Amino acid sequence: MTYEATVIDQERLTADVFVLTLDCPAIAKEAEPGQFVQVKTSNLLRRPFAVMDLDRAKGTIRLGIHQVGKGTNELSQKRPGDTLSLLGPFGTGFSLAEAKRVIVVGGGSGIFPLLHLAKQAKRQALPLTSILGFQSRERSFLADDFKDLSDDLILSSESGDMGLTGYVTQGLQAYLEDLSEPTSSQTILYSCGPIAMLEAVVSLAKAHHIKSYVSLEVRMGCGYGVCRGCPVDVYKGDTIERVRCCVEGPVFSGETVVFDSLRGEV
Amino acid sequence: MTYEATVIDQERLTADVFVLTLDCPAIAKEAEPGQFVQVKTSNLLRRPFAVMDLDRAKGTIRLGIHQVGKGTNELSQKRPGDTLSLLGPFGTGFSLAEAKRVIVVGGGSGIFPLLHLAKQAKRQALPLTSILGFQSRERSFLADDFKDLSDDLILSSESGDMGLTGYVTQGLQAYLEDLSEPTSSQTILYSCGPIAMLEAVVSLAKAHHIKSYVSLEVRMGCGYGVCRGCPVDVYKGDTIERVRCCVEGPVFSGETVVFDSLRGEV
Amino acid sequence: MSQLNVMIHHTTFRNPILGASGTVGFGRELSRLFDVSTIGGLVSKAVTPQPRRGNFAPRIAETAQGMLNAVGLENPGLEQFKREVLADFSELNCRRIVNLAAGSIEEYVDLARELREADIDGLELNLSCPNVKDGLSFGSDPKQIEGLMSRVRRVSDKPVWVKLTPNVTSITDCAKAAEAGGADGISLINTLLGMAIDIRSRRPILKNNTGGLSGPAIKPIALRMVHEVYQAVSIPVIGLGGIRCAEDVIEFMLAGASLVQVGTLILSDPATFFELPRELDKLADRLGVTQITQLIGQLKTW
Amino acid sequence: MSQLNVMIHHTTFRNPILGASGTVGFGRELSRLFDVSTIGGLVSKAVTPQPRRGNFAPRIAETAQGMLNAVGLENPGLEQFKREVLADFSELNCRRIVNLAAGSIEEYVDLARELREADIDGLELNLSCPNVKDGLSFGSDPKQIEGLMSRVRRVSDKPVWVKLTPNVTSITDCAKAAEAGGADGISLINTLLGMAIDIRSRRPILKNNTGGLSGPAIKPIALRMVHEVYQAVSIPVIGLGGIRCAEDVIEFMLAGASLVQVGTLILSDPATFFELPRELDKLADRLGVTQITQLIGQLKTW
Ligand SMILES: Cc1cc2nc3c(=O)[nH]c(=O)nc-3n(C[C@H](O)[C@H](O)[C@H](O)COP(=O)(O)OP(=O)(O)OC[C@H]3O[C@@H](n4cnc5c(N)ncnc54)[C@H](O)[C@@H]3O)c2cc1C
Ligand SMILES: Cc1cc2nc3c(=O)[nH]c(=O)nc-3n(C[C@H](O)[C@H](O)[C@H](O)COP(=O)(O)OP(=O)(O)OC[C@H]3O[C@@H](n4cnc5c(N)ncnc54)[C@H](O)[C@@H]3O)c2cc1C
Ligand SMILES: Cc1cc2nc3c(=O)[nH]c(=O)nc-3n(C[C@H](O)[C@H](O)[C@H](O)COP(=O)(O)O)c2cc1C
Ligand SMILES: Cc1cc2nc3c(=O)[nH]c(=O)nc-3n(C[C@H](O)[C@H](O)[C@H](O)COP(=O)(O)O)c2cc1C
Ligand code: FES
Ligand code: FES
Repeated sequence: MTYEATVIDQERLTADVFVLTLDCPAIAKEAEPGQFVQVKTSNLLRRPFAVMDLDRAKGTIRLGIHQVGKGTNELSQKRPGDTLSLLGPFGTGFSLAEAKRVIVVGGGSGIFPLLHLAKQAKRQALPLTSILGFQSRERSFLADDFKDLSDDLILSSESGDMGLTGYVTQGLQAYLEDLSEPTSSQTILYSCGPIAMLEAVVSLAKAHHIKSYVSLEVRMGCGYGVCRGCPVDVYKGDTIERVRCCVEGPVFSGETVVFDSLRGEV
Repeated sequence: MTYEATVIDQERLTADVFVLTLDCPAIAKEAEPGQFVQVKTSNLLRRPFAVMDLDRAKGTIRLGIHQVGKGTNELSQKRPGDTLSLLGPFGTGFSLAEAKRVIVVGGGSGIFPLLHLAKQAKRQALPLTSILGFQSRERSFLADDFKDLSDDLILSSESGDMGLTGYVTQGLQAYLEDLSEPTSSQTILYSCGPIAMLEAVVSLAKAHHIKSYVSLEVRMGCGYGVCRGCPVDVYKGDTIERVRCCVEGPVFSGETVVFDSLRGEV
Repeated sequence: MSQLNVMIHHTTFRNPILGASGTVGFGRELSRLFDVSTIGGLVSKAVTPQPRRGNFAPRIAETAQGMLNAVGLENPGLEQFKREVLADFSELNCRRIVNLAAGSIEEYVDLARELREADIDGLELNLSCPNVKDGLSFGSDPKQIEGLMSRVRRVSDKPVWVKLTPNVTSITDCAKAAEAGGADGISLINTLLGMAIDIRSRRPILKNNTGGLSGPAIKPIALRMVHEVYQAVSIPVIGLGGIRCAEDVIEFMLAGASLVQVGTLILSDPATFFELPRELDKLADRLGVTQITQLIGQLKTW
Repeated sequence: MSQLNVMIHHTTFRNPILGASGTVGFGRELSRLFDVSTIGGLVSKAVTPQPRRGNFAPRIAETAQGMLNAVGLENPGLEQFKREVLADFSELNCRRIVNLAAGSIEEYVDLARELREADIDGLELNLSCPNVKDGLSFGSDPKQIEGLMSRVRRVSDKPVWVKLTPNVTSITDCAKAAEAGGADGISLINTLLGMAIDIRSRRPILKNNTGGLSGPAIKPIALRMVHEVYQAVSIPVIGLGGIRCAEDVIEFMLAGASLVQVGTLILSDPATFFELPRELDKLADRLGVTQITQLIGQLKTW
């Protein structure tokens, strides 16, 4: 589970988003969509990142990284030939087992894990709708990749200079309202993004009787289950159970997540 | 006093000694032999290094660095084009004002500040004897530079594979025993190295009635006089005065240093 | 090859390196990924009388060479622990210590009594949790520590270590009280109470507002306390706080620790933790130490 | 441009950033190299009744994002301070606080009395030095703190800040005692007692064996204590411990600090210290804070 990965490529997507391609056959072999790796920086705790993409044949994985602080800034300095220590892959990812049609809904850096999932859906020939939200055209990324994979692509931007104006949830709402009854029962929605967005997405999905899965970003100590630093409250029937985001998650059935318990997480 | 210096060159002298050439005109202009700079690493406190050499015209300085721990290991990774934050130059260095003849005695990394001094002595056309001690030939450095500058060069090695066998003090003792009375009164000895070596050097110099100056390496907080982290006890007449290594030193008149107060420093 | 084994209160540890409470769970995840027979032992997550859900997220905040945690003693509670966890924990091929936390002396005594027959190598009483009853921390009142320990002593023959909080004026008073009460060892230190703030939301990062500081940042404090306590008591000291490498282990042993525990390191670098005994062996060799126990308390103060 | 000035006990500080005792000497070196009119003030090195030579070298040891110091209060003593240092110190173009340390209540009172007429902006009583007389630290006994402060109060009209040691079980008890004694402000925190060990020599690195831990490592502890004390007293809190940037300053102010002090940073990066007020201004602007005092104590706990 501990690997020394070599940086193969560093590609900048926007002013504060970049992609690292890493040589790491062991993780490339195993990682499922929605699983994540723990990356070492000069800070004390590792940083969790979803495996955004992988190439089993080449033995490479790609991480999409949003620069938000010390650790991600340091990672943005990595260049081909540098090495990185990784733990993983960890967590319970997305499952396409029950899906006949797929909607992915992503906001900001929540878009990264969805690429891996979208590719999987494509491989399984599942009809795919991608609904992605950005701040503006300038800050958008991966839209072309999703375009190639999706039957339907709905973009939105808060600034209004790309696609629909407003939050990603508006795109979703419009889409869901157009959806016919029989379709919705075969459709599963997968989402990742800020907690507030996920809460809205889940409630829209519920309103339209669509099953949803969300990937949560909770601050983590270990990432592999020993510290209980990453609690997520989920409904199990009538009771609430507290489970670990890093092992039982990060992907949870949307309806079961007690979002109120997560105020304070981003 | 705060400068951003660019690394011009990194030259390895032995397995654990290297030289950094830095572009830093302001320090190159000012630094006297024996003065030091405070170099920033990723550690909390800066690391003090003597200015080993400088080129006023080019605006460059050279630091000779012995790799002994976290900070010096980090500095060994610096390459041309990298920048380093420096404070300095600090301290009271060596003075050649009263010297008619010069002996420099250096052990290990204590040799670095003496190069700057030897060059100054050469410029002032002062007769120069250099007595340098190393662990072995393989671990020796700068011997050729001193050869070019010195009228007399006495090398020693603990392993015995270069020059005299044993400590640098044995070379010094042999040299002093050969010295004629009139010469010794015009001669000033300058030394830098481990505390134990300096103590022995000073006592030899005293025994031969030669004035000595020693440069001390005491653990420092600031390097410029505000924290009182670097005490050195010196005799002032009959009393002992406690002064700062970083401001009143690092160079002190050998006879005045109370070496007993420094047990625990390297 | 140095001799790494350490014997205290008739228990032999194959080496002095244990995993600290709260950072190894109940051993399940680690024993699946690593060979626990390379380390000296594991100290379980705290077990409390009743199940505890702990605090809400966020429970973790990073600081300069440290981290704050406010897990809030999440654990299944004694009954479920005995029913579903203890058997696996007992089977771990290393020394197994169960960490206990409670809100009153009676509860600690109950916990210890209930584990009297368990197949484990000892108990560690975590005295850092705030006593809700009278607003005082158990861990900061020597009288309570002695009373508590002597009551526990009466119900259990297992080795009992008392784990002290560093948030006190005099750690030696607390340690002496534990010894007077019959403790077999003193574990220190637990975390220092701290806070981290997000200037944009103007809120503490932790939902619990405050949390416990661990990691390299606290090592100098831990070393000082181990040194002080080693001189004040004659029972073994188990040292921890910020250990990341074999040098750190030796520093703690010189200061007086018979055993050490490793906490925060396990979160970021579990493999390094499991390699520590080997690194310790190599370093001891380089230092010419043939028996690791020769280091205990050998610090020469000025 | 935000308003950075802060007024407490009728003294206006042009901004809330001061240099901490022990890391600015008596202002001489810094005022030669930098323009002290950019900062809020400087707190002098501790002045004691008699001259003190302090401890032997080594006095400094580095730790993970921290440092230990055992300077041992080296200073010229009150008489020489008044004769040779005070005039220059008084001329500094920023607020000037004199830090005082002594071994008994009487000595503190004498120091304060002797500086009654001095042209300075206040006194800071450093209560962290061990009281050799009865083995207790002044700083850890609320009764002594109150007694000491009320005696000092009677002899001096100058603003008096009491600087507390964090090495105590209850920082709020100490702060409340200082307030009850008539203090005008509470400075916290001083350093945490720690130790660093050289495994080769098997000796403490510091000749004094132990030393005071400062720097970023201790910031979480300092923030927690400032927050606790802010809620417990109604006099201003002066916060310090590990501050390195404008964000840190704002964290301390949100936790309850009216002013902050910067210590260890000045040793490594004096220029950064003198730029802090400007950085604070910029950050306050970005956060939409027009008056820096609007931040004081505005932490919203969960
Ligand atoms: C399962 C999972 C998958 C993730 N996948 C991605 C991804 O693919 N791409 C991406 O850009 N980001 C992802 N994130 C978020 C990413 O981990 C944080 O942005 C990153 O840790 C910030 O580190 P920093 O040092 O730059 O920020 P700082 O703010 O300096 O970090 C301080 C501390 O807070 C933690 N932290 C800060 N933000 C977050 C966050 N949003 N979630 C969890 N911890 C946080 C850090 O890990 C660190 O411990 C993921 C998070 C989780 C939990
Ligand atoms: C005035 C002066 C001039 C010096 N000039 C040179 C020089 O030209 N070339 C050279 O190689 N070395 C020189 N040194 C010694 C050099 O500063 C140390 O070797 C260096 O600080 C070690 O840093 P580190 O992080 O690698 O070691 P670590 O052991 O990891 O350092 C830990 C701490 O101890 C301090 N420390 C360790 N060794 C020394 C030492 N010998 N003296 C002072 N502080 C120490 C460090 O600065 C740091 O704060 C000089 C020291 C002084 C005081
Ligand atoms: C996430 C986390 C949870 C912890 N939980 C417990 C606990 O349940 N019981 C306990 O006695 N100590 C607990 N601790 C404290 C550690 O056992 C240890 O005393 C402390 O972290 C210092 O060691 P370190 O710096 O090596 O981490 C916990 C520490 C962490 C980081
Ligand atoms: C070298 C040094 C000397 C100090 N001397 C004193 C002192 O004389 N009086 C005092 O009250 N505090 C003294 N302190 C403590 C600081 O004023 C401050 O409380 C502490 O260092 C925490 O702040 P920091 O983390 O910003 O350094 C000293 C600190 C250092 C590093
Ligand atoms: S992060 Fe440690 S249990 Fe999930
Ligand atoms: S190192 Fe600070 S006074 Fe000399």
